[in-house]
Amino acid sequence: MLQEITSTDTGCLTINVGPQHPSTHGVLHLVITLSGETILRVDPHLGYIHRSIEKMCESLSYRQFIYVTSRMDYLSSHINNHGCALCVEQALQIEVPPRAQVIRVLMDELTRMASHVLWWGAMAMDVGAITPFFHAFRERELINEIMEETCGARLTMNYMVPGGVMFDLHPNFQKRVKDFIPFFKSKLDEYDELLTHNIIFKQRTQHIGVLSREDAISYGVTGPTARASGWACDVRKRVPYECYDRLRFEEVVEQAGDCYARYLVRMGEMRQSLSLVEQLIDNIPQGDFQAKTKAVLKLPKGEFYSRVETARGEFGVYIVSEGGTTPYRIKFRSPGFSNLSALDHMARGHKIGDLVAIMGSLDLVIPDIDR
Amino acid sequence: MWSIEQIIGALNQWLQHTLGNVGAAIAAYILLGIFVILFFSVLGLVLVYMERKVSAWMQVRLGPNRVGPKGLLQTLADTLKLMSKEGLTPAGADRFLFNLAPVLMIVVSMLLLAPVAFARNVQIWDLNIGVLYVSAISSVSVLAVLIAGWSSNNKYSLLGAMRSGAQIVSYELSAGFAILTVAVLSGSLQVSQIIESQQTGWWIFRGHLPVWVATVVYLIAVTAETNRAPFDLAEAESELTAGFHTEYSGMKFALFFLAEYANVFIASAIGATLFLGGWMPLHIGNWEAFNRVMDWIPSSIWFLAKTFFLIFVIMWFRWTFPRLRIDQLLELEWKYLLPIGLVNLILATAIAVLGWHF
Amino acid sequence: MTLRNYLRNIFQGLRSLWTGMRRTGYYFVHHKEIITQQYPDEPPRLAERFRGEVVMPHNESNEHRCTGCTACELACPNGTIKIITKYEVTPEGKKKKALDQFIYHLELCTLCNLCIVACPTDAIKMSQAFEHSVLDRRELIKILNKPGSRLMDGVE
Amino acid sequence: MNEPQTAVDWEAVVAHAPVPVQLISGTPWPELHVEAPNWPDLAQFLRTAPELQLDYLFCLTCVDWKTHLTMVYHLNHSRQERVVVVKSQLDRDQPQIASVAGIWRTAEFHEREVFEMFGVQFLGHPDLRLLILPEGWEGRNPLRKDYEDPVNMIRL
Repeated sequence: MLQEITSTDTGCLTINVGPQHPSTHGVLHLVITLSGETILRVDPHLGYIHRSIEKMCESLSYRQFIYVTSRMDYLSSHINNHGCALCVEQALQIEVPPRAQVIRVLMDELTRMASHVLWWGAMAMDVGAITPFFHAFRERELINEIMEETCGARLTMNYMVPGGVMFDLHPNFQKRVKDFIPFFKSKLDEYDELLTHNIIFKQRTQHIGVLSREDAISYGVTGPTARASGWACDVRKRVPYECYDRLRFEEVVEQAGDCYARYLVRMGEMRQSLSLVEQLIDNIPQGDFQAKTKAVLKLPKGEFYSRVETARGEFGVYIVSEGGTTPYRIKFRSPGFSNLSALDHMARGHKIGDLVAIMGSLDLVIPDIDR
Repeated sequence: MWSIEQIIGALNQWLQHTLGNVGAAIAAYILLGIFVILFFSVLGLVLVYMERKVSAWMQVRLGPNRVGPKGLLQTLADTLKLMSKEGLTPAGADRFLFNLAPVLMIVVSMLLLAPVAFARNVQIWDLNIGVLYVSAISSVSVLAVLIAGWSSNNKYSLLGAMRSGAQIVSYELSAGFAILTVAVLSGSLQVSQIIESQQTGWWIFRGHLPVWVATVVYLIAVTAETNRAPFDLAEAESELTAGFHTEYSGMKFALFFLAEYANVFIASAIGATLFLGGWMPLHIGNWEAFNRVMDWIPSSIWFLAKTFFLIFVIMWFRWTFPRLRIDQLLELEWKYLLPIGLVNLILATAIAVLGWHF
Repeated sequence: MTLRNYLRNIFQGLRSLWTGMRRTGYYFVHHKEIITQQYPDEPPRLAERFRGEVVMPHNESNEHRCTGCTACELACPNGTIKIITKYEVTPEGKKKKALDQFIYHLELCTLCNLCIVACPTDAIKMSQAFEHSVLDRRELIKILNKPGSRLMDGVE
Repeated sequence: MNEPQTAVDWEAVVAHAPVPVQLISGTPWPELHVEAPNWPDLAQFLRTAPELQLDYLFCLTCVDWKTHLTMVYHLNHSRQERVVVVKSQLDRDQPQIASVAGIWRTAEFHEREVFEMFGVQFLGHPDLRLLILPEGWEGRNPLRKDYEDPVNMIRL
């Protein structure tokens, strides 16, 4: 017999989007309440890949805990590691050699580009265009190969160590990056042809999921998502770390706050990252790639907080130290978690198709949310 | 030079000779049935392979290249895989309707094959309201989609089916107007006569602006009617996982899959018939030598070439564009395609009445 | 919405769609742009620093450089390495700690490279082998020092 | 972001605060210690006081000190760098504090996380349910120091 399809007295339909769903990019579980196709409420259920990294870190030494953070936001794992290394360096007052600083920034920006390129493909796939996804992977593969050559890994690099980086740059690095820059520039123009100016894409993203500046701040939304709402919140500009204060780059800010604005901000950031890499690639100072540090790191008693700008927003590392070799408590302020919290606010009143576009434009990475 | 027309004629004669009139008619129907089933199978294999290659090349990939030479047997392998898979029926599904839907879908596609003219004088049923018949029968497929979505007892399926209902019913109109444009110009609804009217030149060359517009409108409308991207809202992979056929597996899924490609083929075939002259070869004015060469190419090749060109265009749409949203889809229909189609029809009527076409 | 705007919208929309179609059409006919690597046929291009698994190089006379100091075991964040030491008697008659078994759990390893960095004698390194799939998990527990191998002379 | 950064006189802020607050300087960022019942008033003050307007709560967490819990709030201004850390001690057996989800909406999710990880009850929270942990987890708080994971592959 045909069972009655679940409906409440209000005529609302409750649907599980996820944990396995093509557009949640991982195991995110959203319980959405619909009236027809219109979304009344989005209720995220998290924790499907919660590994309690914060608890794990409490039993790892200050050299060891960095690698775990690659497993949070795996698309900007390098920047996560950077944040952790910065926090330890700040606590121990280690001076990072200039060469290491430049290498770190170069790697950060390459990571940001790789992350945004993948986001571009995934966003296109969310709104139904499949071809851009493959084109995006073509460019991402080149960045990954550059990473692999120097860091030895493609995704979870673990290249940062307190005091610098693990190895020196590979001799081929400069040449390969220089080859990559003009190639990527031409491909960015192709991206514009395929999506940016496409009328269907514009229709799907303009005026969708509008987040005002005040709401963005209140929800603690950071990164490109907040900059699309007109909030200049780039940590690289606010509290420059490493050598960002000596570099010229624009903070891409849009005012509309919709999905298309978020799209434009990320496209702009790819170009900015490219210009940062261009500025640095010929100006890598000679010298050490790592400061001299003790074999066993002991942080002084106290609390330390460092902030970096990942591809998704502000990533904070909060270490509470009791003076031992392991952190007493560690808290990762992951950008995805706060960004996700605004999803309900943004998606209400839109259609299911819009929810997918909004999630795509938020650039959610689920391990980053769950930690 | 033998043609399909002659082969069929010879076959018919031989049948009548051996079986008598009644027997020949029965045998002809049986052969026809076998032909349609075979044709569908081959069509599925060819079109799936084509789609995979087209998408692969557009996506800087190689596409299937492992099974058989150049991967030609890939779709055959896939079919075998689908056949050997278990056909699940979800708990709480309406078993009868659930099993009926894919069959209905494929039957509708098969019915649509009737008025398609494959070559000179090769047509299963040349009824005098051919294009109207296509227009009418093709809307029955929405019933299959609705049944599939409803009987699956799955909310995603239901949403997909509801979307599909709104979509197919609306786009039916625009496709109808586009078809009417040509019907007005050629003065007939019969497929063979429409083709005959393009003896001196295909409508896309002779009909100026109205036919160009009608061609574009027709292509958009049939893309929507066959549930293909960018109008694949009923399936909407990134939103509804697989929409109305989420719960189908094995051969039942294969039938939906096959029906989609069959519908694309038929829509393109009708499009080729209406705008590109069906099996009619390309003739240019008084270039006798050129026209002779064109005539030498068999009419079935002409028909298939035009049809596959249109299929390619529809695939090209799919692998380039993002998907529309349901309200935008309806907006496109009611705010753009329908008014344009109407104005276009009036224009075409004026041209037909005044005899301004070439 | 004036008729002019209406028509302009249509025209601009169609043009933007055509731009995209031209791009995919370009790739459709330019097969030299295809980037597929056919993996088992084409061997993958791996960087020399690629981290596949931890190995312990031995020289021709079956000697390794591991003194069994357990620096790697301590550096490992997730207990991948287990070192079992034994006491050997040197020719001078002294008892000396030496490596008995270097047990490496590939199934736990995250390939973070911290053990390699920690090793004072460069006894272990990363290999580029990446095809690790086996049918039984136990096969991933490896003993890195070869049977009968001993410490290279001159390594302290 | 180009407007000049203005320094905040935290001594004066503490003097003006509507509730008793203890200021601790010398740490990287100034810290305000407040009694849990006074927190909502202070939060409102920090958010609305014209010279502060700390509208950006960028980190909210809790630390288990075995004898008590400490709530830690990191606040900042959206344009100026005015970071202040607010801390409040909670009783470990009956941890209770007012929710600030009405002032900073990001607190809604962060408080839910702290609720399940540390068992802190947030009074006046709009929707205090489990967020990360599976349903029926009640009672055990994973990030407290006395929590032992029954499934632990690697013992260090």
